[in-house]
Amino acid sequence: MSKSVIVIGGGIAGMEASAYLSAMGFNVTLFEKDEKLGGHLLNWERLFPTKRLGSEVLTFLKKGMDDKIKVHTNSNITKINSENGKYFVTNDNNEIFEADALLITTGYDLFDARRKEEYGYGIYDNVITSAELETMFLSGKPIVNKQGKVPKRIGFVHCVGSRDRKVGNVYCSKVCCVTAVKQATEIREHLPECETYCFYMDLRMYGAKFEELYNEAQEKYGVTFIRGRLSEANETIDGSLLVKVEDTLVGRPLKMTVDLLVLMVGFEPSKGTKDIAKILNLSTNSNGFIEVADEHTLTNVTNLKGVFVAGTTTSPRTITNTINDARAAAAEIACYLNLYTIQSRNN
Amino acid sequence: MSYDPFVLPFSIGLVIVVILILWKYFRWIFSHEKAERVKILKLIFSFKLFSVIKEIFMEVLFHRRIFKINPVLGYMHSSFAFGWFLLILGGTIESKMHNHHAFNMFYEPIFFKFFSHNIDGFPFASGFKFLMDLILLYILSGLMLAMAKRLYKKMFGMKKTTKLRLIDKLALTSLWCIFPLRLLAESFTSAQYHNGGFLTDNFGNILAKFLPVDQLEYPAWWAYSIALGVFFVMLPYSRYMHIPTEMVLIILRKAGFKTEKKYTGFSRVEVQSCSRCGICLDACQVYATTQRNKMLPAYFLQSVRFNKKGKQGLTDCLMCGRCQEVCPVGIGINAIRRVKRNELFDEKGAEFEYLEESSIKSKKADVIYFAGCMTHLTPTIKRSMVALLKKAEINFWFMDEDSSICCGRPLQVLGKEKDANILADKNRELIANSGAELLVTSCPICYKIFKEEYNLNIKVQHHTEYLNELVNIGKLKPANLNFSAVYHDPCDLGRGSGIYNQPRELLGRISRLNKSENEKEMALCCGSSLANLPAGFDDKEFMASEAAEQLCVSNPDKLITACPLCKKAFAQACNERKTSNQVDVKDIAEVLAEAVA
Amino acid sequence: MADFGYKIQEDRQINYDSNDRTLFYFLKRVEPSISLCIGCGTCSATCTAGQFTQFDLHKIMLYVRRGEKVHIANEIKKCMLCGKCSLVCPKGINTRNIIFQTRKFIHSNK
Amino acid sequence: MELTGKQNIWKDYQKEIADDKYFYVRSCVRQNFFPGAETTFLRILKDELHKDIYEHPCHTTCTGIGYHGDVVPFDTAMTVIARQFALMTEAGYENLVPSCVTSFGLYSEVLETWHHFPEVLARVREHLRKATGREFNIPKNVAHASDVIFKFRNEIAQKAKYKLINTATGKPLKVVEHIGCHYSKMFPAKGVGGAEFPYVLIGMVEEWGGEVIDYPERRHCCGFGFRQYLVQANRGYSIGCSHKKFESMEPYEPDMIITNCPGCPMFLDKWQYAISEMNGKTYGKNGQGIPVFTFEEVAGLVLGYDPWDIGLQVHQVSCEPILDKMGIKYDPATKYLGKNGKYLGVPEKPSVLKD
Repeated sequence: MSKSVIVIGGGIAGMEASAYLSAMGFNVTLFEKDEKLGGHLLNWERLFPTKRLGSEVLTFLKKGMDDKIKVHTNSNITKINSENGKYFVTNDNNEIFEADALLITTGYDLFDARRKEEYGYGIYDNVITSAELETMFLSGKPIVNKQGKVPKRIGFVHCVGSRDRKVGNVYCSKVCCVTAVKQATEIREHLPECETYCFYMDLRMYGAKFEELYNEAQEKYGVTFIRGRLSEANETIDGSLLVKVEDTLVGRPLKMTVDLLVLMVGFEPSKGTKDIAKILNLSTNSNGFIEVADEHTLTNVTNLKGVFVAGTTTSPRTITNTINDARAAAAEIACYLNLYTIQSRNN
Repeated sequence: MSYDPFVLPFSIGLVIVVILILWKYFRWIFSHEKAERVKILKLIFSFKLFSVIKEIFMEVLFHRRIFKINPVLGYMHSSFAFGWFLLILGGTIESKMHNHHAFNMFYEPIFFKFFSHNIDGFPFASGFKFLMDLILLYILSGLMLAMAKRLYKKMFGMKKTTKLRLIDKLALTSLWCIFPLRLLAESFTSAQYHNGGFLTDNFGNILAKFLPVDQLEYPAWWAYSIALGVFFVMLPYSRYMHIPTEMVLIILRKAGFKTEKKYTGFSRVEVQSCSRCGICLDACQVYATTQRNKMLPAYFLQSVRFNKKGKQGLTDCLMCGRCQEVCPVGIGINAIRRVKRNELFDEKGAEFEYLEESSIKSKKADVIYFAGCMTHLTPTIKRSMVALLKKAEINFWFMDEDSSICCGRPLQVLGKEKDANILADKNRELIANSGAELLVTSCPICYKIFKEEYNLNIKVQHHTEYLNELVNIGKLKPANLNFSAVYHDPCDLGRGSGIYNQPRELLGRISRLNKSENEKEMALCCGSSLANLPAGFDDKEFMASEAAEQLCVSNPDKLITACPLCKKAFAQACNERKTSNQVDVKDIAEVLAEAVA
Repeated sequence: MADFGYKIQEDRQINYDSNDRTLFYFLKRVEPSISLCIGCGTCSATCTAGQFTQFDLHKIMLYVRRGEKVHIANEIKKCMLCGKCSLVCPKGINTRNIIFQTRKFIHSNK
Repeated sequence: MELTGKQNIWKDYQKEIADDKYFYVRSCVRQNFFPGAETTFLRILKDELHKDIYEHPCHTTCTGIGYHGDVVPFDTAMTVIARQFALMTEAGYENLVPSCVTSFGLYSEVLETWHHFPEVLARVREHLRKATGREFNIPKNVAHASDVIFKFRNEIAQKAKYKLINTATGKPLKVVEHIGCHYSKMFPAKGVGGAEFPYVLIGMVEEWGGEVIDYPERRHCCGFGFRQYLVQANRGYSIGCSHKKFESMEPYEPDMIITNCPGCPMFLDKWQYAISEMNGKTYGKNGQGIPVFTFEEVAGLVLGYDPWDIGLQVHQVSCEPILDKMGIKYDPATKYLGKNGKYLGVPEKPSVLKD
């Protein structure tokens, strides 16, 4: 009988790893807390830097999910026991599942922008998050502010919940910069009369074609980039927002009103990730994500034998990198279950 | 005296055109100082007059320069000019011989056949009949070509022809009508009175077979006269103004007139001498790259002529001088452009007070070396120069070693003469204080302004000249490195300053120098010229790639130039293309430094 | 009006809403590459005039973008138009044209 | 605006405020600026709320002005503060209530320092012992006077004779609340509602019937800033700050400003006069100013105290318009009579600002 793997978390990493593991002949059981598979990808209309539809990638992932994979949606894990190298996973229906290896793909949650009080999210009507803007795009409805008016000026605030000790997150979430650039250009496509401004600390355009997207945003779409972090946002009498920033390249403070303020919320380890870490006693790193055995060479291996990780469970990353990481994890697990000696290099 | 009312359109037209153009020339010439005007008289009463006449004959009538560019095009142009001239000349002689009278009405030679039905009674009468028809055929053949040119420009070696204004189109139409109408009129007459030659007589007889020639004759002569009259009236306002004006241009140019810092009467003569033949169109790299056309001389001179400011594409020109090189009329296009730039842009826009506090101090030396701003971005050039000067044991002062004051030419080429002068004054002071006898620069841009505008009382050389001299007198002894090379003439050094031989002589000693397609006078610009403003990064890169491509046809080891801007442009282009032409781009000073090392 | 020996101090803040950015819109039309500036400062580092006096092209371009007109007219005069900045700009911005057009704009809007 | 959002934040910043037995320390400057304010506070606590509140006759400045004015070193400040604590300990109290926001901030700063650096506390104890022979206990609870009023805002509302309502229209008065910078900007957790959306004054205003305005420059400093005002050369900056706030709140047409700091009401009040004299601009209706009050004064008005007893006659911007709006009865004839009935004299009329 072939060996079995339990994958916890049915987002991008979970789906792709399941597909690969199943294709390699393992018995795969996938748990997802929500009703549908796909995780955050379900909420994203278009993807950077290509602006292709997120649903296309989801379709691709779904095609990989063959019939042999046992999928349990609406299912939370409550207990995990380990005996003789086997893992026994209990879900909230009190069903117990047995596996030779576990893959944790519980991923990230978006930063709760309320914690950045001075930006007034949840208080001021027209402060929204990048995810909410994406929902607007996804809905296909016209882009309007809370008062129902078409915005004439939109500001994007980079690094909300990232690179900020005051909210406890010192790391870079890696995808927000390019998402802001993507969304700003999309706004210009939807509303050619609307001015768009990105308030950034550094622009981290590290991926393939990111810089090109940035150039296009500047030249073709006329997005204005202002280097400086928002100190505060205040509502004005007409419901627009007065933002204050130090224009650090000019070396002077600047204020302007925007009709809509979009907070580029960063990644935090998801509640699921934190729960599983507690249940399994997995080590977490200083950022709260699951710690990997080696940052360079064993990025899918945890401190527990037979427990593997993939995707944003270990650190923020793009969809592309998540898919790659999921495949790498599948290969890692295959090695482990087939008792390949490749890992002994690190022992 | 023969007279018929139909001669009136022609006669009135002729009188108007003569009065108008004489008035114009009078005004233009008298806008010059007396001292200058005297030069014209001096010319007329000197042997140089013969060369003037020869040039007028060769250029205005025969269009020698156009023949050189393309024989078919030359034939077309000369058939109109030379043919028409012969037609008038022949007609005059013919009519005078027929009348046995030295004086007759000026329209008689034009309408000779109408008035004189029996024209056999004088010597060579039949010969004249033949000759006059032959000349008409000559012109008509040119006309056919002109029509064909509008359709098949490639045949004439032209990629583009000029677009015409409305008045030019009308004038062109009337011009094109003149000779076919003459043919018809004479043929109709000859069909009845047999006073035509081989062409008109036979053509008339054929027409007579199916046309009522007796009724058509008179209207045809009217039409011929009207076509001439209309053409004459339009001539001063159309591009055909170039026909008489080019003669004036040749005279004035021979007399020593030149467009310098002001837009003078002579400049007007130059501008109106442009026939908009369109030969300049294909020479322009900016046009080829961007398809913008306002700055093309044919259009630029037109907009200057009609004073259309802001539509002249003034800043959109490299001032590379290639158009000037091919212009069959020899108009000083760059000078006119500069004058126009000055008119528009020479407000005092800069403030260089801060230079008063600059710490640059003159140093006593025999030779000043001025690298130039751009050379600081190609440090191997300046390093090579320093090494060579040291090797030749020259007592020199590196004037802009630490910080340089711009020579002022980048401002000047954009018409900012006043601003440029401030910088020039400062540099002139530094140069004078050093007591040197020679100023050597690595940058052709600086070279040109030092030499032509600074009025220095010391010698100015570009390093190509100076290094060649140092080698010639044995102060530098380069080895032959035996690589194959191609030399690119920088605009300001070649066309701008006429330095073609020194670099070639120098390179001949250290390499095998290949020829390239457009050399010397017709060398392509690298695209980086500071004279052009709107050309963006991509445009410049394209021009550099095109030029590099052409230079490297012979697949040389090295592409050598003598200008930091050209070097940078080509280095970038050759690197970017990543073609098989992985040519090494060097400045002449760099290869010489290698050769003496 | 009363003199208390001091005045209400002007705000140092750039007031983006009330600033006049016509110069920027003009430049964007005649030289669109101005949008590409990332403020890297290479232009200022190589600047010929910058060796003698404080002259910061990338800062001027920022002032233009923000509509801070006060200093632009004085600052832009310092440039010698030598064009070194165009050569070094990593984004291929036609800096020289920007300066030329800025001067032209200021001159014609005096 | 989502009020629930603010309430969520306020939930995160609940602070403990002692119930009774307060050791009250005065502000240096308020007794001159708005002499009725502290008196009114004591009157409310003693007469209305029947609390035990004690002020020691020997207590001094906390040195906050000197400290923020860069003339008193931190060690000196800590030692003086230690002496205040010693007086409190000697008097048998544990709950400190400073009248001044800067004092409150400095007490918080000192206590936080001692918490993180016990060796500093030991050193300060040593200094105090050597200088005065006194010993002290660290207070169990430190609450600013506005915290105390905030805590009992419901009780005050129950006893209220007037509400912050325009009696002519029946609509709530539009109130600008201004929090002293040292209240919670340094230690957000020490202020009711935190630093970004402080609740301490909003709670009072809403409880007493008014409506709070959130205008863009709400968080901005009034401009006092110690050095900024104390050095004449910097006063342009000081008034510039207030000016910015007035310009920002103007479109909302506020009826009044309520503050919890000694300097803020002083400057928001007096600068309105200075601005009107400098550039002719006023921010209230009909050339009047926007009346500025301390929270004690507002509490006193709500409780029906005589406006002249709580010292409103010393305000630059006339308080009468707001009294009229709230329907408060007052006797104009007694406005400039002092406590003993002695005539105080009428101040000179400003040239621009209307009564």
